[in-house]
Amino acid sequence: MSTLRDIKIIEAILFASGEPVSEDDLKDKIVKKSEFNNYIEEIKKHYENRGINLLKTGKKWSFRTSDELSEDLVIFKQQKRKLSRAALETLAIVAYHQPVTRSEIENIRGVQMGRGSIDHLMEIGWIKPGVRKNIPGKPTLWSTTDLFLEHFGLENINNLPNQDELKASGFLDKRAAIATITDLAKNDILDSKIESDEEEEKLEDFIPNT
Amino acid sequence: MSTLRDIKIIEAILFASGEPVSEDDLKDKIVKKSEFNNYIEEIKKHYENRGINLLKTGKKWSFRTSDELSEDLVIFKQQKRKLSRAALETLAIVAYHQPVTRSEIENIRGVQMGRGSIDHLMEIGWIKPGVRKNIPGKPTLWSTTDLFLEHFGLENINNLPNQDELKASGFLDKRAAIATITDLAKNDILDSKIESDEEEEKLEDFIPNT
Amino acid sequence: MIENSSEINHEKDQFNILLTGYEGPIDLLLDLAKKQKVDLSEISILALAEQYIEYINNYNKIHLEIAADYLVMSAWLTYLKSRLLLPKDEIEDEYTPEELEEALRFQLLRLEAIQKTSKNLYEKPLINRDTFYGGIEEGVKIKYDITYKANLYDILKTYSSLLSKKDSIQSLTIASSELYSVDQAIQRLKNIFGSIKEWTNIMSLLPNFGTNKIINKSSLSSNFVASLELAKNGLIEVNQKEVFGNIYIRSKN
Repeated sequence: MSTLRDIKIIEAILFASGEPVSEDDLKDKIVKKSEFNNYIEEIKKHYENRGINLLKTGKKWSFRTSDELSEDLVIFKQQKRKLSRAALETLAIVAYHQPVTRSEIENIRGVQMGRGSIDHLMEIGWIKPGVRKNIPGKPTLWSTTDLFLEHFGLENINNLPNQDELKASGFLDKRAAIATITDLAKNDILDSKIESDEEEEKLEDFIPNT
Repeated sequence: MSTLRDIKIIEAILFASGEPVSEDDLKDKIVKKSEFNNYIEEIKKHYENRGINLLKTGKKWSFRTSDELSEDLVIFKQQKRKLSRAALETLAIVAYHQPVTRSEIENIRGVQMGRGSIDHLMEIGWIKPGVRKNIPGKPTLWSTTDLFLEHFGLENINNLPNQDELKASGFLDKRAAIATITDLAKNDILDSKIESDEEEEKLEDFIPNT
Repeated sequence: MIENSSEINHEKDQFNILLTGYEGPIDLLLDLAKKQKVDLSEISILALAEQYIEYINNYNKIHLEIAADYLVMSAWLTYLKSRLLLPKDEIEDEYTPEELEEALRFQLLRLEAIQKTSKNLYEKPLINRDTFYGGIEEGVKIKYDITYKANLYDILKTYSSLLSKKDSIQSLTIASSELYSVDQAIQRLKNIFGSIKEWTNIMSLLPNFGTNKIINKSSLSSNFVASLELAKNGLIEVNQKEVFGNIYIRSKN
């Protein structure tokens, strides 16, 4: 059986470009653009059970090696900095709760953010700043990028693992459960102590030490 | 029909390595080495009539795009080049301070600069000249373009994190001790100007009464 | 004394090591809770609060900067505990003890869910770790389209380093120009001491810089040093009657 030329062209382009190609760019190269989805289905099926799979991430298509082979392909593995637990939790919160502010992330994690999580995730290119939230201070809302989808092999942001579960249990709620209460406690109990200590230290700097 | 794991491994390795792979190396990775020739036959057949074909050159195997497509297979690849540090600095300043003149950029960077950076950024299409500033010499005011927003994934130029957010996100490193102390001093002077009454009272505490 | 301080350090380190395993107080609570029972929704909040408070109280000398969050939680749990133990109608407050308990339970369950999920997410086939792009370009005509590699991270990082560079330069300028130097004080005193025949409080001789604390303080210390210098050279006399008392100077002639 002979394969349609358009299908071959899509295959060849995806294969040769070695990175995800947008739907629009692919359609540009074929004759029957209206048949695009059928072509893609055909290719997907042809590679379903092979060493290479066709995958959609965001609005782009790519061939990538089948993930069940990962152990046999360690030879290609690139040395990567390991993500810290803090960064990993931050990434998960941004992915599931997006768009989300930094203080909302802190509320969910129950701890002030360590330096480095947000800028590290941005350096990898997995999160980005978006619009600002319309509350006092207009804080930046963070969300994930297309590169995040691409790297994790997700078709779109609604394909995250456990998403329905989390939603059903109410855990996608960003409300500050005990933070509001601890904020009260903090203001009453500790802030006065810690901050006044700090204040005193600052003043020390200006008293001549003779 | 499920494909044998060994076949998948050969496929994936040929795909991921991006260059022809020797028979010996391929055999190394599979379990049933004696079946190698049969596996190769199977793969060859699977790709016979597709956009990609399996090919032997010397003692090496590789996938390549089908010969019959070569006519219309022009692929646009993006070659990535690094932006110079000067251009990056200039771009960052235009993004944050726009509209801004060249000499204002030089002030912030602390160096004189040639036309190079600005011309280059304009060529890429990330900055554009706007109206002229109404000061002697009527210098051009530079600002970023829509292409800039698009390329950097911003919806709006106001979405760039502000200074506090840069600090909180880990971009701005903790300043050196000496800077902190003089910063405190600076704040102190500012404070005393604004809230001079209150400050004066405190001042008494540290300068012996006459 | 030395022994003592090393002991404190040791304790401090120990506490910090124990805490660095945790990503904050909720994470610590979660760990304690898991040890108590498998099903978090049935956990005894009172028992958990007691465990946490005990855990934190075991360490007296702690590094405030690291432990602030933990101490706040400890204070909050102490409060919760007292609310749970006291008769209900005795305290009027915004929240009932049950609400507080429920809030803490929700916080724990939510963080647990996020932690599990973050693991699941990271176990997904990740590009260049579990799955790879590839392909061979031979036989394809490739036209290169030059793009520049800068991304938003580069811009923010570059801008941040410009800011800090600028900051440090500014503060250096201010530091050097705003202080009153000993040389300046000596010059000034030399110009005026001839007219100071009577014992005069040095405070009344200081130049007035208004409310600028820094200059005033630097001026006070510079003038004091300058007066000692001039006294050493036999030009003036300096007199102070009591410790921390006023300092008087007069011309020696």
